[in-house]
Amino acid sequence: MKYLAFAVLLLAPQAQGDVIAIKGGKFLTVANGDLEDAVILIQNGKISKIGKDVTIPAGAKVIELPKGSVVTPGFIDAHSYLASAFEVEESTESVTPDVKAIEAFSSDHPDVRAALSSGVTMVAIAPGSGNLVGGRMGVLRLNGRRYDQMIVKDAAATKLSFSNEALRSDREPTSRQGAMTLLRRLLKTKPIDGIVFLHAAAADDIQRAIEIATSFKLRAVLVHADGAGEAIDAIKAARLPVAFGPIFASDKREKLEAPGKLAKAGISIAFVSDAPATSESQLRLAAAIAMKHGLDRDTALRALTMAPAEMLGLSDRVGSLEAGKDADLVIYSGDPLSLTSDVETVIVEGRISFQKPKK
Amino acid sequence: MRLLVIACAVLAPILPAEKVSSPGPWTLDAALVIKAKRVITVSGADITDGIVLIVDGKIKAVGKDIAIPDGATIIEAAVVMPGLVNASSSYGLPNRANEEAREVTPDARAIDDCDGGSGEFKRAVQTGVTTAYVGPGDRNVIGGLGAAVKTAGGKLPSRIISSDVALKAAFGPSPSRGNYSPRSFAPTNFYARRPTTRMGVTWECRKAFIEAKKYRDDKEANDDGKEILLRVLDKKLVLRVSASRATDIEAVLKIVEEFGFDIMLEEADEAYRHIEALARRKIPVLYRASFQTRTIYSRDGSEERFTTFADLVKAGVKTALLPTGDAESEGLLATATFTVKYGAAPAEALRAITLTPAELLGIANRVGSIEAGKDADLVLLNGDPLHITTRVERVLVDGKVVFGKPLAEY
Amino acid sequence: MRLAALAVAVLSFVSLPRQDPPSKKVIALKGAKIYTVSGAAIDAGTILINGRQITAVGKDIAIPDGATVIDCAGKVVIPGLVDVCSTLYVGESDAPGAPEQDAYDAFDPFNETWKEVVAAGVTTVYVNPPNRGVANGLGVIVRLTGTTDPAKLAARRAAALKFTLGVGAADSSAPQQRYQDYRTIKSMFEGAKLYRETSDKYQKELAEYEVKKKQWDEQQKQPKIDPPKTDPPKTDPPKADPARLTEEPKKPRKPAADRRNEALARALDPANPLLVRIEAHTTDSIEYALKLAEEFKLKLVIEQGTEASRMADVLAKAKVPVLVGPVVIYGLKRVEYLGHSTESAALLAKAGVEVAIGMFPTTRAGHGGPSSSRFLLEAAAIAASKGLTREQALKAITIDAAKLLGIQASVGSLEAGKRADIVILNGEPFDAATRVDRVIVDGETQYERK
Amino acid sequence: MRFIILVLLAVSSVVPPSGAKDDVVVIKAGRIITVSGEEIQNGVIVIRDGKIDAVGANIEVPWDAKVIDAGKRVVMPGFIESHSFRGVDSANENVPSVPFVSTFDSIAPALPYFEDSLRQGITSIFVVPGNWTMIGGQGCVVRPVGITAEKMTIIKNHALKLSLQPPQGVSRMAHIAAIRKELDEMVEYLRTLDEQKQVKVAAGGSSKTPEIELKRETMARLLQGKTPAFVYCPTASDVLKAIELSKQYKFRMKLVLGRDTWKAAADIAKEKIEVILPPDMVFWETDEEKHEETLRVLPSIFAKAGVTFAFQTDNGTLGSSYLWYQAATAVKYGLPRADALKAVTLNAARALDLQDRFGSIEKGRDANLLILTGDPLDAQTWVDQVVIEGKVVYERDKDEKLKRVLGK
Repeated sequence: MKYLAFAVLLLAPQAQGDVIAIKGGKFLTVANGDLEDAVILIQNGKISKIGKDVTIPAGAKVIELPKGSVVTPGFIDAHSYLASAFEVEESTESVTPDVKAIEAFSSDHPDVRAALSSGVTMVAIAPGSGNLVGGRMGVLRLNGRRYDQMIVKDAAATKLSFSNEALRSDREPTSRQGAMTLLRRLLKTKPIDGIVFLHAAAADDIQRAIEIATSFKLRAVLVHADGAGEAIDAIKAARLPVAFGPIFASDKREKLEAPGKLAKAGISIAFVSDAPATSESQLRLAAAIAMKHGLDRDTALRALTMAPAEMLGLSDRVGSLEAGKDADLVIYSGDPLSLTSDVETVIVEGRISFQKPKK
Repeated sequence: MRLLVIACAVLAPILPAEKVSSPGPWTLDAALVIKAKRVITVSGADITDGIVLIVDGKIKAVGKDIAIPDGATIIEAAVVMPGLVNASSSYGLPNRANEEAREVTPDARAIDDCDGGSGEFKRAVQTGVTTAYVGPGDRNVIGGLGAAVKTAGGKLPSRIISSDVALKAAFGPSPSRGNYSPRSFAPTNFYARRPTTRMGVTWECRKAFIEAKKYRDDKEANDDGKEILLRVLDKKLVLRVSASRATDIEAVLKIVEEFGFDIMLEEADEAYRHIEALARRKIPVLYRASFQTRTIYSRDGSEERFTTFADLVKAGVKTALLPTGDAESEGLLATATFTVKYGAAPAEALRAITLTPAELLGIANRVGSIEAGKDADLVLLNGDPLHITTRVERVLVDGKVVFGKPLAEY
Repeated sequence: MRLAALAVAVLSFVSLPRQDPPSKKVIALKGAKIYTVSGAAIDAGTILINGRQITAVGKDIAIPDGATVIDCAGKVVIPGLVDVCSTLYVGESDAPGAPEQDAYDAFDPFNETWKEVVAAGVTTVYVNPPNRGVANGLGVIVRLTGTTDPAKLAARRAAALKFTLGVGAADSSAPQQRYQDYRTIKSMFEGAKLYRETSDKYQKELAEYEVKKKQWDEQQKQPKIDPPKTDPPKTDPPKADPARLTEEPKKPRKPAADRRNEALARALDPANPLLVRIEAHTTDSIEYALKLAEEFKLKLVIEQGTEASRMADVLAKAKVPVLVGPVVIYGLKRVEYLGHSTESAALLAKAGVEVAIGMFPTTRAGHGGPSSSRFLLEAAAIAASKGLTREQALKAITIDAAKLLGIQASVGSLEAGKRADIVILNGEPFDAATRVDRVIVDGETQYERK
Repeated sequence: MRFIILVLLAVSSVVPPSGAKDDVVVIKAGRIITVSGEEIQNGVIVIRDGKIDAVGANIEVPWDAKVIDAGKRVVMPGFIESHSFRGVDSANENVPSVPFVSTFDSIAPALPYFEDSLRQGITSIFVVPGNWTMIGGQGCVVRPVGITAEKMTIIKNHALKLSLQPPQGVSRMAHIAAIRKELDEMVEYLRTLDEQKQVKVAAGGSSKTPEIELKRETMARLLQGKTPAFVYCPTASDVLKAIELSKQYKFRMKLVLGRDTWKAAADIAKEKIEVILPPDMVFWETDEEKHEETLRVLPSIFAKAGVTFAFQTDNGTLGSSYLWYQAATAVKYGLPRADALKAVTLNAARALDLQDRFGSIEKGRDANLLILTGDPLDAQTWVDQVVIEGKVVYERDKDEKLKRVLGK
């Protein structure tokens, strides 16, 4: 019963400055460990205070969580085509640097609601890997509001592709040697500033991506990196973070063991869904499968929260439960990395965007 | 019993030798000694009961009675010879290894298309090939630059011996095969590339070099491609041309006449028809035999003579042998064995798969023979390399055993 | 008679001698928390294995000396997992199917993928014939013992007869096609009914013939009892002895054996009906399946049943079990999976429908091959997160799965007399950090974590 | 135009068989490899009426014998190609089951394949239907000499070719089900035939089995054990399936193996079945997991398992188009020299159940002999002369095509 009351309260339009307090359960802050029986205060869409000895101000609306609940920062997907599949490749020519992928996003697509209800609060929409230079990636917050109010960054990074999907027989480049020559010529004349996402799956594609990243000093992130297991030392030397995935249940054991090896080598990894290839709700399954193959628990949790935030240059605003950060958080019925627990409530920008219907 | 785990030490750092006398852990600086009943140096005479001393991946000394430092690991074999050199391979390359956007792509580098971890390298090592030239295919008139790489020992970038070894050009039917003349429709799709005849191919090649000359006079914008063509015109880079029929070889000789640059002939099935011209102009040949007795006339009408290699060598043409195919029975050793069967001298055939290709790739200072100072790339066999019944027991690259498989594991 | 031969193959599995001859190999697992699944969980219990059988499970069991003892203190032991639909050893193909096709003929016993699957704790799987079309044929139950002898690998041949209702070859399955599929299956069974009648008729005639033949042979031996009369009889001809045969009985012609109808006829056998598994996704396909079961009194199980939870009550009343899966699907949903939800198992169980969970690693659901079966535990966990208790989820991939395959007498739970299929975990089955330490199949360790 | 020149050249290099049938020929040679027994140094072979009459070190040479003195050279039995579909222009029917056809009807004597085989020292070839027909039909054992197919033929219809290779778009199950259907129908046909016979016998008729329909005659001989089946198995699981079928339908068989069948070597050894290895019997196998390339050597694997095998050739690659090369490669990877030579002579004959006619130099065998310049496994060795049934049918110094190719 208590829950029902609480839900009505929050949905009512909030006056600016109202304080909400969440008590009980366990907080996985990611930034500084787990907190038991502590309190989070939310004001103006931000986390104002979090800690054990936080006093709840009078007039604050208090939320008492049932026993066993766990609160985590909202999950972030650093590379996805959520609700924009098949629209993200301008295939007339291979180099389209100014195309913006988020313009292909349709906010009323049913997948958006499903993603939010599975605890994913922020998604980076990327151009396809069918172009050598795909264009600009954008970051959206799944707050259930209008499209323009969802945009966090409309040009967060540039997407390059080193896979043979970018090679076509009816336009330049038709081969990898043509692609590399064209790319070197491009980067010599027009260097790319800001973050660059390099799509590279096979081990030798990774090798080539690293060569371009180091010779042109790009602030690069490797995407997919299925064959990373074989190129660990090269990735470590170039100190590139890896946006790993998507992970399918039928993948080879070598690929499933790659996250564990990358983590042991001190390389920062994030899990990406490449939706709709795998759905946003399967990010947790990817983390669970990676843990089954040698990935430690903390890195797995970080790979769904802080690591993608850092890759998108948003680690100051999201990715952990810390005072001053945006109030994007998810309440689970149990340990989020154990697949038997489920999402109970999702709070985005201090407002409840999803509440699991009680039967 | 579950599948016996095959302990094939393809990339094992060191495999304990059969008769290892000092079992000490083998560290990089300790010496490695190869003792063989017959040492085929290729650069000099064979040595019976010879010793090869290897330190830090280089051959320190080779001879009859070399002092063996203590703590050295000793490996014994019946025969040791230099690592084989495949002067024209497509290891790690996709089957369309050309940038087909344009007919002339001088600044394309095949090494960018090459997958260093590909199985083709691992197979080549097991047949004794330690160095290979990886170059563009023959779909473009001028395909681009090829590189000489080692076939084992770490990731591809660290295995490159020299990157811009030669500029590849292709005469004959392959650059024009599949192109459609734009007469019947506007050139909407890609395949309306210009050369649709052998004449067209020759013209494309001449046009490229003429435009390079014009570019030399007024260089407003930097053009990497034309810079490379200029290096060929100035004889600083060799042009490697693949041509098999007699008419194609003639077209190549005419181009050499006109521009006077250094060229090297590849494939050259009907080279026996122009032996005198090739000898006079000192044009080296990378000869690819096929030894098929069945059809005298091959599909494109060229006719093969099995004695071509022997005749070229007799006439003083510097000739290297290429493998006839990529099956296990078509490697360099099998090809050399058949070449001897059809008239070549054994020593010439062995040189044509080791030192000669190394010289033609311009890396003879590093590989190709067993001489002090060269890289320790060696092949250890259990008998005369020119016998089909002889097996490659071990292969060393830069002094490390990269392949070793005892008989019991086959 | 071919039919009999097939039947014998079936019985050979079930009527296994309860007690294998006591070989010297006795293994004892000591000190583990045991989820017997058939009964309550036992803390710090012991399991005794002799040869291929579990001989004892309980709190404080005396361990015979000479037994090899495996210390499982702090470990959790669960029964070997059972996947009610995998594609191990047969893979997938788009070739057209037929009722007489047998998954046993598609085996590649040298395929090594089973190693990854057994390493995840799956010890028994059911495999459908890999083909496409309405009638698919006879499935096989496989024990992951690692043998390469196909006869031993196939623990039970002709374990079920599979049909697919309402799944179009192209990505569309219009209502007419679902009706068309129903008509096709219906006509197949009608043909089989006729086949059974003729073969029953033949059996009856054969029996009669035997009797008459014996009588005829006796008659031949007796002397003629009424010599021919001299004068033509004026009275009507002598009254023939009704029992006496006038001419030799003819042996009835044996109907030509037809493998197709035999497979179908076994599903109509009232005494020991062959299990019929119908893959149906939409609610109307499921209704057609129920209609078929009702018309021909089939022993029916629904496969996948994507939208089965919308008619859970009808299924419960009809007592038709559902094999739920694939719980995990990838990529853009094909038309038959549009109604897919991970809540299906929970909703069906709540309505009282007998449920088991299978991996169904079909490419139509985005799976790349049979290796997906190694994540059966994860699939059950996801189903649990939507309303099943952890116990229900574990049962759905052990004893309940074995029951719906008809092999609950031998596998699916940790009880004395059952096959020694045991998985040793280093934590609670559904916890995130839990890893499989050892998997024992038929009393032999098939996987051990280094 | 070119084709005609080819034919002329092919024919002219073959020496027409000379002399009457019953003359006596003696071959003296420095080294005689008998294959079935010990090698003989400076031995003599006496040939009478095309058959080997005697072989040994000190045999008295009959006075009226025509002597061929091979001097220091080597004499051995002719090579035998135990499975080839290159003797016919197209080896596959598009109807799956055609047991009644035979390759005898499409042997093309003028094909360069026969001339090259002779040059290489092959004295008998078993020409079979292809691997893409379910029940391909009967094969034909030929000698690579002769103007017409009749003259070339040694045994007209021999064995029946089955293939477990499912055609395009047909699953393995459907393919096996189709084979079972054919065999079931044949068993049913024979059963009814048998019943009719019993009825006739019961009624006092003759006990001769009734006439078998021509179409079904070959299959009947198969199921009655009168002729073996040559079963092509692309994969190891096919081998197990072939063994199962041969036991169920009780027919004798020889296995023509694909590359992947090495995994079933133990099963083949247990059943003591003779096998014919694929032309690419030494091939690379990629291990996706460990990223390693392993050289799989079938002769070593099958020799260790105790299976008797024969080699096959193809014209795709350089080395494996020569039987001597296949034998040399097997020796390279550990097979003893004697066993390697058996695989191209005696074992090949045994695969054809003709080991009492071909494959070794022993009394009573056909006189099919090679005179070589050196050891058969040495690449530098040439085939100087080929003797078939006592007659010299090939001489290297009269081989125009070889001279042309060697630029002489």
